[in-house]
Amino acid sequence: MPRILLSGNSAIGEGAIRAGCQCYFGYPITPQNELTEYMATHLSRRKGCSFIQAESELSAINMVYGASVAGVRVMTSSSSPGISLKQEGISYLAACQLPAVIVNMSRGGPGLGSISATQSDYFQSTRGGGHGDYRTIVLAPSSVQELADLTHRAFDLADRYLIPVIILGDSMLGQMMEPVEFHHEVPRRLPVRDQALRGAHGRASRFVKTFTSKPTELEEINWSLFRRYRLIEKKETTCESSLVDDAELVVVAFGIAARIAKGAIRKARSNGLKVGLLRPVTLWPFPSEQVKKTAARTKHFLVFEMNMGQMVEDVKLALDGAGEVGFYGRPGGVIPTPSEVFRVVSREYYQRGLSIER
Amino acid sequence: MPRILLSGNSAIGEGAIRAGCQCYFGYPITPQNELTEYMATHLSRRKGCSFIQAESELSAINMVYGASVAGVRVMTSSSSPGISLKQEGISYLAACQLPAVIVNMSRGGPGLGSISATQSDYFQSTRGGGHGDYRTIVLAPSSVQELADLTHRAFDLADRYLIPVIILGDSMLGQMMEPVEFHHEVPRRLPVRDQALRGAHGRASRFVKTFTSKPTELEEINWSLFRRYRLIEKKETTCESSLVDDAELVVVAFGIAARIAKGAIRKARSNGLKVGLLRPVTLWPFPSEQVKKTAARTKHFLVFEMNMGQMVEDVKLALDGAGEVGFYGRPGGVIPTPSEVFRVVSREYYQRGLSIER
Amino acid sequence: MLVKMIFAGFGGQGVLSMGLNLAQAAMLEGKHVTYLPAYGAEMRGGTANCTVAISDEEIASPVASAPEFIVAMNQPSQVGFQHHLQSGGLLFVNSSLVEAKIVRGDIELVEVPASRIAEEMGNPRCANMVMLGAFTKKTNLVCFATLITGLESTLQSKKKLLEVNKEALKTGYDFCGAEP
Amino acid sequence: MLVKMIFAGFGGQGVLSMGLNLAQAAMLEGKHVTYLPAYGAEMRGGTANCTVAISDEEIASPVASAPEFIVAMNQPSQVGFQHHLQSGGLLFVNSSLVEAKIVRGDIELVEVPASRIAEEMGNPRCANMVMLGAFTKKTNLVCFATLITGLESTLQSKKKLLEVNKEALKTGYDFCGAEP
Amino acid sequence: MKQVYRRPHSLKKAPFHYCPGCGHSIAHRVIAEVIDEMNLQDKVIGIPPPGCSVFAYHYFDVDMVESAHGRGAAVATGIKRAFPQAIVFTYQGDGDLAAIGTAETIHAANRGERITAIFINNAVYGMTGGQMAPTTLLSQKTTTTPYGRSAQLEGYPLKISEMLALVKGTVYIERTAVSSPANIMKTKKAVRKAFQTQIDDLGFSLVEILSPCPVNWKMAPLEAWQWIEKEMTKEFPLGVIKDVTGK
Amino acid sequence: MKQVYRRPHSLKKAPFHYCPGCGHSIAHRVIAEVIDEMNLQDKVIGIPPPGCSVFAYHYFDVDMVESAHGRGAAVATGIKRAFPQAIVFTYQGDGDLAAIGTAETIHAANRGERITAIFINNAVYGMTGGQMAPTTLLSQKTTTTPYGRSAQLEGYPLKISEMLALVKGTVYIERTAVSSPANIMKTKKAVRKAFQTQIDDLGFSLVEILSPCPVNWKMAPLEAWQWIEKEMTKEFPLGVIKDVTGK
Amino acid sequence: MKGYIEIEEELCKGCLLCLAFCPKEAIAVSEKINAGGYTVVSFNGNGACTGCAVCALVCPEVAIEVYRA
Amino acid sequence: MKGYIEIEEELCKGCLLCLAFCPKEAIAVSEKINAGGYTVVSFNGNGACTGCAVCALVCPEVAIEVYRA
Ligand SMILES: Cc1ncc(C[n+]2csc(CCOP(=O)(O)OP(=O)(O)O)c2C)c(N)n1
Ligand SMILES: Cc1ncc(C[n+]2csc(CCOP(=O)(O)OP(=O)(O)O)c2C)c(N)n1
Ligand code: SF4
Ligand code: SF4
Ligand code: SF4
Ligand code: SF4
Ligand code: SF4
Ligand code: SF4
Ligand SMILES: [Mg+2]
Ligand SMILES: [Mg+2]
Repeated sequence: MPRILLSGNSAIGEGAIRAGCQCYFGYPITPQNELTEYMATHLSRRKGCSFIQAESELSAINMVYGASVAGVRVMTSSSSPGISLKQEGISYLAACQLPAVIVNMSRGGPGLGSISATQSDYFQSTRGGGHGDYRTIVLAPSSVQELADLTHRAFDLADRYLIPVIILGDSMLGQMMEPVEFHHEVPRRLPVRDQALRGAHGRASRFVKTFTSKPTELEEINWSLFRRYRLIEKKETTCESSLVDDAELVVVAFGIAARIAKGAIRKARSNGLKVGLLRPVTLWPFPSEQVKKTAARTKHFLVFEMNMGQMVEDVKLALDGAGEVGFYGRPGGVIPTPSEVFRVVSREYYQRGLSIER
Repeated sequence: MPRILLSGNSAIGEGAIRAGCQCYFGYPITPQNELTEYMATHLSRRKGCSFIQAESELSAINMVYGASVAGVRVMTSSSSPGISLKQEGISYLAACQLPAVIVNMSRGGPGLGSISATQSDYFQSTRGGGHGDYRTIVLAPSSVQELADLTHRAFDLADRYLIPVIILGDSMLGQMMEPVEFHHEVPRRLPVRDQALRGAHGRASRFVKTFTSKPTELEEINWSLFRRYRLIEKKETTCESSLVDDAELVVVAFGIAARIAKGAIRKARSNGLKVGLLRPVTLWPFPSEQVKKTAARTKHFLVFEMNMGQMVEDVKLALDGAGEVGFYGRPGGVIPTPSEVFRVVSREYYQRGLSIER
Repeated sequence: MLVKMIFAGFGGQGVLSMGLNLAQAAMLEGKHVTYLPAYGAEMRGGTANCTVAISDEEIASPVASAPEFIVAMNQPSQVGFQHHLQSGGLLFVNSSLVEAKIVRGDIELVEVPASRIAEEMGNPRCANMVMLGAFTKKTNLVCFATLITGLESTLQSKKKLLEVNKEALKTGYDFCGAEP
Repeated sequence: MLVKMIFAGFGGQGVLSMGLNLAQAAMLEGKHVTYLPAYGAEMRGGTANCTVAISDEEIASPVASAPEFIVAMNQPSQVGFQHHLQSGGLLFVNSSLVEAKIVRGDIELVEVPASRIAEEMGNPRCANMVMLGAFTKKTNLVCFATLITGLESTLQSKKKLLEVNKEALKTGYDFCGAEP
Repeated sequence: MKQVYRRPHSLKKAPFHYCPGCGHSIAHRVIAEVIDEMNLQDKVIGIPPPGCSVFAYHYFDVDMVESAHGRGAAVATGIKRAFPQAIVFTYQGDGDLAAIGTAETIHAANRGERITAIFINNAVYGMTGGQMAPTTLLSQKTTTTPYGRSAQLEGYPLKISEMLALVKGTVYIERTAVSSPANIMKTKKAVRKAFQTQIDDLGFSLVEILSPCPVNWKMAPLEAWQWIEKEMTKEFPLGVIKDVTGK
Repeated sequence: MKQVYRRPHSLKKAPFHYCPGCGHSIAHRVIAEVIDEMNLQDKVIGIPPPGCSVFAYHYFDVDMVESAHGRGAAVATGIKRAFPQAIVFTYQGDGDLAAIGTAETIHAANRGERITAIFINNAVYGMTGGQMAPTTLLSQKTTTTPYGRSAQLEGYPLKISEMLALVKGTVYIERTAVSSPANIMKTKKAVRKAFQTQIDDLGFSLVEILSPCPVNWKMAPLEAWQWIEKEMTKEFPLGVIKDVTGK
Repeated sequence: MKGYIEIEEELCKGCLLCLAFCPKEAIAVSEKINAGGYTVVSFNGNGACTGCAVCALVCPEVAIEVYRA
Repeated sequence: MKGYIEIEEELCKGCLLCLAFCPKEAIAVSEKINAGGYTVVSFNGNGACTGCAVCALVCPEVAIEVYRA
């Protein structure tokens, strides 16, 4: 397949269809409307597939729940306020161990906020904005190509671990166009998950539920979820690192912020500052090991986020005192430039008295 | 006023009315129905007051938003799944700097879960289950008397800092009855907040909103919120400590778990184990200073929660490597006994080789 | 001293009000007390129970995993709760409905034909108060007078019911007293 | 080398497709490229703009705070964006609609009467392509031939439109070439 | 002698947890009988949201899935769209369908989703202890209307079935009751017809069943049946509300 | 010469951000005129949820509060219950009121909340770029119904005003249009009557205004007016839908 | 005897609906309390039963099986 | 001259509704493009205007003030 110029939102749509996504249920909200529209155009009339513009995000996430129960690959998407409305539903999906892909092209908050790009939904995504002890896998792409690739991976992960997977993008990633290549063809036969409910035909009837009047039963559900979570942590944690080997200062950033940080680091390097980058690709499971391992080389970390400081907690938890963690953040949808981040990086670099390469 | 035997749910109701709560909007959900019913009985026909059983939790939180805009003291209550549905609304309240009291008598999750007591909504409460960078004050009572007292404090805090305040209880606190005393009379004149919208009569018209097309405007909102949050952290952080001065092992627990821990510690002390308790009363702001200060005396901490481990992150963040933090948790609504916790405490105590008083 | 007890029976037998009345009396006597109703699957009917804890100091957990006393107003409760009882604990059974089957040697049985006594008094719905009277006599956790004071404040407006209940309490109290 | 540029104008002037066509050509030439449309207050009408970045290596941010080139198809864009331009940058203005008012000495002005040329061609809606042609000639960021190839693939099914656009591109390209 | 009545196959042999005289039990049995008679046991997927009937999966011997409160119609939509061969029904209380689930119900109906809603109208929130439902009658006392439902403050009994009849995607809507042998038989006929509507791919079908909640109404079971016939049917008249299956 | 038309006081002197020919602008002006004429500027609290009119507080010179999407009726309820002296109106789009806000709207109406809903039916989601609304006509193309709205898949245009008329708490409901001088005048009369209903403490009032969205309909403004008169009014007939103010 | 019924006592909750609707008064309250604490009903087998199955139709607990000649 | 109107050009968005509905053809498209990029309309002042205010009634932008003798 040749490279085509595609917006992030469309790339997710195309990626999903090629991953065998059979149902999409969504509700309009900027800045992810192009994704919904992509599905309306390309999925709604496809055989065996279904597209619904639901009457609300709540309804959409519960349609997702239904389709997942019936065993098909299903996706929904929204942006920050709409994702808040889905929290109950996500908690149910997690509890019932139902795979689903949930896209959050996040925007400025809190409240109605703004439609510009922020990373302010990190806590909500990684700590479970819904009630109860549960986790969702959270993938944080930083380019349109990666959006396409991670969308495919999201469906695979969801099915493998029976877990909802969140793709955490932002309005800039959704809007911007970049060349993208797809590595999969649309599957001929759409996958149907085992354990799907499709009528008891030829087997005993069964049911999917969480409610119980026995706390010990629910406790066992919780434990079994966490055993799976441990497995995911072990197998699926993903982190990109660049120029870390000789770095004296390591910037930790995800998503679009990581791109900007890369630009800043390029500048820093050309100025002789030994700066590297850790970019968590999975926000949950968080690459704590990698962060910790890096601390064996240098104690100096700078977390850069487009929010008031959220992932920085995970970095600190990973380091557990083994590093000195600085933070730079801009919330509300302000997009810092690589030069701005470079200034922060070099200021930190000098203040910490790190060595400069001539 | 004489002491009366009251359930936790009723104590909140009575406490709220005595704090001048003028509007209550709620939706039934076990285990907090007695609170809604208390308000139906005691608020619905009170002059100048209003009680509505809303058609959903979503509607209820948005009625709260309306009443708060109009300047009165207002409360809603629910339990875990219902609180998930309120997340968008809470984010709006936080964004618009509107005071409100939100009670979560939490239950087992995720999903529909169980109706027994857990503490699994810690993350949701303290990290903002809704979208965007915001915080809510979170109060964690551990007795019926404290529920009554903290309900009053919740309204005061909400008004003082223009912030939603969450009272995080659980189904046991809600159901159980204990003797309780009220220290305030129902106010004669109900308070009306400045800046309320009540029609422009005699002043310029004004509006309450968050939406903006200028990221810098939203960034300034975020910064100003966080300036206020810093103030709250400084002024309102509350933590109960007991037997910490000579403790070699410090248990950190909140709410109902802290009570159980106290029983365990009593037993431990009588066995010569020097164990103390830190009980955060405000979960946000978290008493990081107190925890850190304690680490000057002993490095040994054990966090006990009725969940899979949530507050333990705040303890670790507070210590930043300065302590060794163990964790014991039981999720799903299982209520550990003081003896069970004592066994865990003493096991940790021995394993860490701490000294025993003879 | 911390003492815990469970009152259990069918939905309609008034086991919750037994616990509540006792808890209130304990409060009036200045004790620390917690009362915890059991919450079933959000459904009426079936069985009901509540736990009361009375102590001179702060009460850690209102739950009783090994209570000192259990009152079983019906058969399933006797079966279901018996093994929770602490060694040396007392098991009160409503012997009119419960065929006492003690499967442990380390507990003591107190049989009170509460339903029959209540019926004989012409107030079959008062079996709970009969049992509470007997329980109070036997356990001596609160004074009988305080129990009556508590009842009087709760049932202030319902004079008739108050009298009936008082009488039932007294009868139960005396029943146990009459025993050797 | 990383080069960034902003195309700005009124909603209906086709500034987004200018950027898009350029980005596509850059992609076809194997360059790294990002295209970022500006998102107003979720509302149509008014002004529009987009940012294109072209580079030989990975592009950090698709945002241009100090672009090398700005194309202003209308007056407000010229006023609004001019001060963002990098020192030594080029400001293209649609001189049929824009009264060029340069307030900085460190930038260069390129005036293209795109709207007039398009009208003269009988296709007033093609002013954007005229401008893009001129822009391509002047900046030499992509080959003219690639631009045409890109256009051909995008407008495959709309032969008529394709021809019109090609012609406009060419006219704009030649217009700039004709200058000394 | 031959057996003329026995437990339907589609009903597991588990004792109901419902209160004595509860209408849910009868509605369950009726549905199970229809499933048996229409030979649908292998095709049906049932959806009981929270409500007294949250444990319905312990009773029905068909595939079932718990839904979040009020979202039955959305979950049913998801299932049916993903697997149109299934016969999908929701089993929802009046709090569930007519309060928190209002939007989901109306819009699934408006889309003409090929699903069947069994709507148990017992004029209260049973599971949570007898609070007001949208269908609570005026002056009726509940735990949240301790002084009786007042039109001024709490509004009016909501006739959601009549509202749904206005929506074009609905094909068959009937209101029946579990309040007499005759009405139980009519209920069964209605449920049968509703499933048939779905099998025939015609659109959305709904059977509203007035159902006793003796415990929260504080009535004996028989008295509760009489209250339905005397009081509830005044506000909620029985009969076919909409039937365009013939069209 | 005397001035016979000038900008109403209740409308700030700010240029609208709406597209050329948008019906929101006219609806704003009409409401402002009514507020002026009824002397309500000091008493009114307006609630514009997200939608093209989210910035309505920049235009109306009265107290206003943004609400979350769909929750206008709930927010209005909260305000009115807290401060009954206020005259409270919501200003909601068809996506807002008839999709995500269905439940809030119906239940506020059913409680007979003393509030007024101004309901702008433009058959699309304007703000988010022209997606299908519940009121989108059959066959109408939108960005989420690129092949035209199909009854089979997307259901039918939803007549929520007619549904609301069934609810007892509603007192006055009228459908008007911004599509001709005469209809604009009728709209003004309707808005006036709706506010009067609230002042008289009678219950819930709603004015549905068919309103052009030339940009998303891809029509010239005048053409959009004609489309309302020819096409939209076929599905959504103009006139009083319910009026029991006289009772 | 035209018909008879079998009542599964452990399922019965003593709601008395069968008793109220039996046209032949063939069902009566018994002395027995089952494990659930409910006073159950019993078939009095006086030969009046016609096997009409009305009792089964109204029984919420599916506690009745009906047989007819 | 029975009436006249004043059009605030910077508010006008050139929607042409006034022009379409003026019974006296007293409004015309002008040459002018305002700051918003809209081709505005103008009052032609030919004395035909009656001050009927229909133009103001239909103008979405509240751009028109009307005067009558
Ligand atoms: C989001 C959420 N809110 C509230 C509840 C609590 N809840 C469970 S069932 C129910 C309503 C029960 O009433 P109804 O739907 O009428 O069913 P019934 O029990 O009367 O049959 C409620 C409010 C819940 N489980 N989830
Ligand atoms: C929870 C949530 N979901 C979605 C949105 C995005 N959104 C903003 S306005 C709108 C609908 C606009 O349509 P309508 O209500 O018809 O108003 P119009 O713009 O057509 O006047 C949507 C979906 C949002 N702001 N919040
Ligand atoms: S509470 Fe009412 S609806 Fe629920 S099981 Fe009991 S009788 Fe039935
Ligand atoms: S998009 Fe439509 S509704 Fe929104 S401002 Fe433009 S014309 Fe008006
Ligand atoms: S079958 Fe008919 S006659 Fe026989 S017991 Fe039942 S109801 Fe009575
Ligand atoms: S109807 Fe059924 S449950 Fe009720 S009394 Fe008769 S046998 Fe028992
Ligand atoms: S006032 Fe009447 S006649 Fe004069 S310009 Fe306006 S519409 Fe035309
Ligand atoms: S109606 Fe108003 S905006 Fe439209 S053309 Fe006339 S003056 Fe301009
Ligand atoms: Mg109900
Ligand atoms: Mg609209």
